[in-house]
Amino acid sequence: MTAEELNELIEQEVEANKLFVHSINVCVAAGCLSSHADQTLDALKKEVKAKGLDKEIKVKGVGCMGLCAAGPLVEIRDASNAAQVMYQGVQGEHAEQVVASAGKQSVQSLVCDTSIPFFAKQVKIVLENCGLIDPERIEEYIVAEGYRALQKCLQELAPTKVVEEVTKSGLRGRGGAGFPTGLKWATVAKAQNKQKYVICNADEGDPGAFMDRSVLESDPHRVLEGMAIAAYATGANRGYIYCRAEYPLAVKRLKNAIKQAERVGILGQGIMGTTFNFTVEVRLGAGAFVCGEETALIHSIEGKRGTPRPRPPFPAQSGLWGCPTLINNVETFANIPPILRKGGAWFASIGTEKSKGTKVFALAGRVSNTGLVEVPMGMKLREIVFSLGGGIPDGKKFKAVQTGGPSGGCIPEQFLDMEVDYDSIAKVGSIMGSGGMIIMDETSCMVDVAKFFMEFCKSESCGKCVPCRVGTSQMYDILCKVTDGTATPEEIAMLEELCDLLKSTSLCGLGMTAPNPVLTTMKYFRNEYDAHIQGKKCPAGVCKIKAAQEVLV
Amino acid sequence: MSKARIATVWLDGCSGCHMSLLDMDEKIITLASLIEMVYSPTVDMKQYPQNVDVCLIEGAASSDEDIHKLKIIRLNTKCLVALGDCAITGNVPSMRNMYKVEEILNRAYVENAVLQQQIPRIGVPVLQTRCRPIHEIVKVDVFVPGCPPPSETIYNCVADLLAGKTPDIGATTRFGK
Amino acid sequence: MNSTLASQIVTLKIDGKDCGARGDETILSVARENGIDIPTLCHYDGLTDIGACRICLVEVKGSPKLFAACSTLVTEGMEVSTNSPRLQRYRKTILELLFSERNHVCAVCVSNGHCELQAMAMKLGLTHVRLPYRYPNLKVDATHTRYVQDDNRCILCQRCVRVCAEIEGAHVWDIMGRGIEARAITDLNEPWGASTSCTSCGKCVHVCPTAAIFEKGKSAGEMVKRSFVSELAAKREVYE
Amino acid sequence: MSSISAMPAPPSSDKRWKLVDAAIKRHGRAGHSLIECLHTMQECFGYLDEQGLKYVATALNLPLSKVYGVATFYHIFSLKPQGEHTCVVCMGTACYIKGAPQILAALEEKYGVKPGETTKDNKLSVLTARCIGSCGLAPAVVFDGDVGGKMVSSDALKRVEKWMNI
Repeated sequence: MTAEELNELIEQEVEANKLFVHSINVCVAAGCLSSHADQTLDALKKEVKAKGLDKEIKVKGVGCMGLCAAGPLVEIRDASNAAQVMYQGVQGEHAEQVVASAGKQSVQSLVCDTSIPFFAKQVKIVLENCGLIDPERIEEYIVAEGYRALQKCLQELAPTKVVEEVTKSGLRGRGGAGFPTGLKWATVAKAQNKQKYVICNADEGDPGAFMDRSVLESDPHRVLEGMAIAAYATGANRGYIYCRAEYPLAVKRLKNAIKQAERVGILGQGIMGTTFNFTVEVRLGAGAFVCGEETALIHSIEGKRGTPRPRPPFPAQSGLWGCPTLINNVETFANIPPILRKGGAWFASIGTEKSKGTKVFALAGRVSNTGLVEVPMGMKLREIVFSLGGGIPDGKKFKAVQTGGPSGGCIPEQFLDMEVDYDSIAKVGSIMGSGGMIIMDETSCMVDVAKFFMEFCKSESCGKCVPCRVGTSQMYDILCKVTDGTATPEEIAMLEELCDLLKSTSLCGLGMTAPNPVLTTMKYFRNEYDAHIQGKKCPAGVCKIKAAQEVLV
Repeated sequence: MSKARIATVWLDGCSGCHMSLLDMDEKIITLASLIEMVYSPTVDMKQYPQNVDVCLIEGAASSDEDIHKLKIIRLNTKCLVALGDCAITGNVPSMRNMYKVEEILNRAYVENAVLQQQIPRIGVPVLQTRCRPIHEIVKVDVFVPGCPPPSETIYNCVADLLAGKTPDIGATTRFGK
Repeated sequence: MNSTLASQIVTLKIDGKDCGARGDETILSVARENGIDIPTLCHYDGLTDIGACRICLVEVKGSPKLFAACSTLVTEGMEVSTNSPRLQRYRKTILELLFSERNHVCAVCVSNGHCELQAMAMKLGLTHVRLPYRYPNLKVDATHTRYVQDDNRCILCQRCVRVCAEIEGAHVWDIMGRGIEARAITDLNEPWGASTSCTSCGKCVHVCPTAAIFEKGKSAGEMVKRSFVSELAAKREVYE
Repeated sequence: MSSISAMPAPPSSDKRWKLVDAAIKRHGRAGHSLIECLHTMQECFGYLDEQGLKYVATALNLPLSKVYGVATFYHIFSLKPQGEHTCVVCMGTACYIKGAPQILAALEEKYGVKPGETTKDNKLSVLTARCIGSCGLAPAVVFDGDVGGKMVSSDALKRVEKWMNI
């Protein structure tokens, strides 16, 4: 597809949309689908048809609107794409009322107030198209300025300039560790090798994280565009998206998006009339958390057991089939098109000194508004939890926020006024991770939470290196004894020793970070450990303490 | 100087460590002049005495009686030595730990028995679900691995302890020796 | 390996000693050439290194991370420390983890006295294991006419997997499952004796550091391993 | 250097092998497509049996042990058949702290099956998932592919009960 053809396509799409007076957008991302949004969508389509309004009202499925807890979400927009109203909990039976309200009085009983902080305080870059465009139609993405950044790169910017722009933006990897993206790109770009690869890590494995899922389901082309730009910048011509098989909808939409992009010549050979070639293939994960680790992921794409290998050499030097390989996660790639469109300096103006841009967080657990939010880096944790999240339901008391999944830690109340960015989260012993935030209240036992994550790590350990394989198992056993009320102070000392061992000696990040949930809970909630060990009591009432006579010896 | 009060104890093991202890030839005479054997399978003493200086323990902790004994020993002993692999690792006795106690008793006393196929229950200590190294029950001060540890190692260990030194076991023995 | 690296000469310090090396050498090989001993378990001369056992970890000045000496290439100006108290402590604890993982009963083992795990315990001064033993119930496969596989003694070093895949070329062995449930298997986890791919060459037997794989008919202490595999690997060549 | 052997014959005349066969050929019988091919086989048959693994190994020219190693490494693959219906309880963090363990306990109490087990009549398999990404609707349970959000034990039991009475 040439630039002219691209513009033509946009005009056609705009022309076609002009006919509609209103559009009714139904969220068909996984969250709302679980609340049967597909039935809502069908009912609305039927209703519009039955009322003979199908020339005036366009009913379409769109991506995630964020507030999953209130799904299915439906939004009515006018011809200028301005929002009239958002409805929550819309079922098939509401179709008639909803359709009738287009351009008229809204249905008060269904209104979802979008002036609440959950919506009002968000700054959307990654999610800018989510809830607005139909993820299954490339045309809508293109109209929403899609593939414009790629076009700009191919026509105006040399690959080195693209890397420079990304470096200038200060973007850091959104997968967890926060490695500077520009630096990674530069390393791959510099590597001397004919064959290079770009991999999108869509193996969102942290339990409690669903940002990447939402992006893939709501705006898959954005990820493809980010990858294509990366390929152009680094000199790669093949890409893989390694996606969790647990996300069938994301896989379906990705495959569909790739097909569409190939059809219009945005992927494939001679992209946009240039000599740039880039093809993308989806590879399915198969239920292994460790495959989020770069070298394990590469092994998995190669069809092997997903075990990591020692680094260096890093994938940027020697990755997939020994070739230089760029691996970024979904959200990182999703940030690329706007950065190239609006410039690195624009992106760098958002966020904090060392963490630029926005971050998408998945709010879950004991918080009123569960769902996805995108906020500028540096927003106070308290604001995220209590303002956007709406605080703790049922009058319960806040206890901790768990970030970073099994590699992260539990952040207690005293740090609520911390600004959320990579470095400040790391300072309190957790990690940013991919952006999952599980809020816990007084009904959660922190030792039990530590045990939960250790069980996770034990079962997800690949088994290759000794510290992680046996260490996680031994640590889990000790934590079981703590929650049983049978652990001794010596065993706690051993637990601490093993934490240090795993952190220092494990082969990969999984083992190195596995102690984090234990370390942070021991640091901030030592009283709960002591209560189990000395007091033989679980303060939250979660753990079943063994009676004295059951205890061996 | 008064003689050091020494005890030896035989838990779940084959008595090989005790054999090795007795196997030190003429050195046993030297040792005898330094110590008073206050409790041992080789001494007719029913109760574990108080104020024991050094106790050498052979064998793993397998039964409720073993555990009971260990606790009394610990209370009344200054320096507790785990003697041999059974005491330290569980060794051969611990090979039963992969199975349930009932399965093992059944195998030994019923399936493989020719006469009187029944599991003894009266007057015998009850087996724990697992046979364990003694340091999982009580604090151990010195570990002397080996199956059995060489006599010389045992002698040197005891001699060092009597001289108030920390025994250096390292180079003279190992697991399984 | 990489030909450009091989042509580079680098100088580095290992435990204070100045060493010269080719750029494609590992810390381990350079250390050994210079008479500095770094303990290893999963490493085997002639097989690809995987950095799995973590016994050979060393400190490199300027990095908070530890590096597996077997799989880290030397670089110019590197200052390596191989035996700090911290490393000694870690190595010992890793060894404890290994002993606690499965059922290592040295006294009745065919490799008693010739076992690398046992020797390592002695070398590192490990007199007892502070962690509780796990006592898993594991299988012994004696279906092969000449050899026996005993999971109780396996430390998952993957030497058997590597020697079979890389030197013999049969790839009879691999690892199944993961984490603490990982096991070495032959073919589709079938009895070794029924294996259609095994050539009965015995290389796996002789690279096994313990007696997880051993020759039939040997009793306690009788299994002595031969060290021909490294030589085989070194002498491999393309004929003509 | 390596020569590719002839494509082996499928283990049986079962038509589903054609789909597996197609997946193998689509990837040019490349060894790196192993995981993709195993996915196809599991979609077709519900699990991976020994014969099928042998077939895939031969077709892709891979060692048997490697195929078995891969098939058992990834937890999505199952080497034994599942029950007629599957109930997957999400055990992600959000679901865990919002009551997923109680749902599992209720299922176990009522049907006597622990996670990973199938009822004796082969009607129900209870499984757990690491996180299905429906954290906003925690706790989530997947009934034969259909995600149910904000579940409590009684809801889950009701849904399962419907299957059991057929």
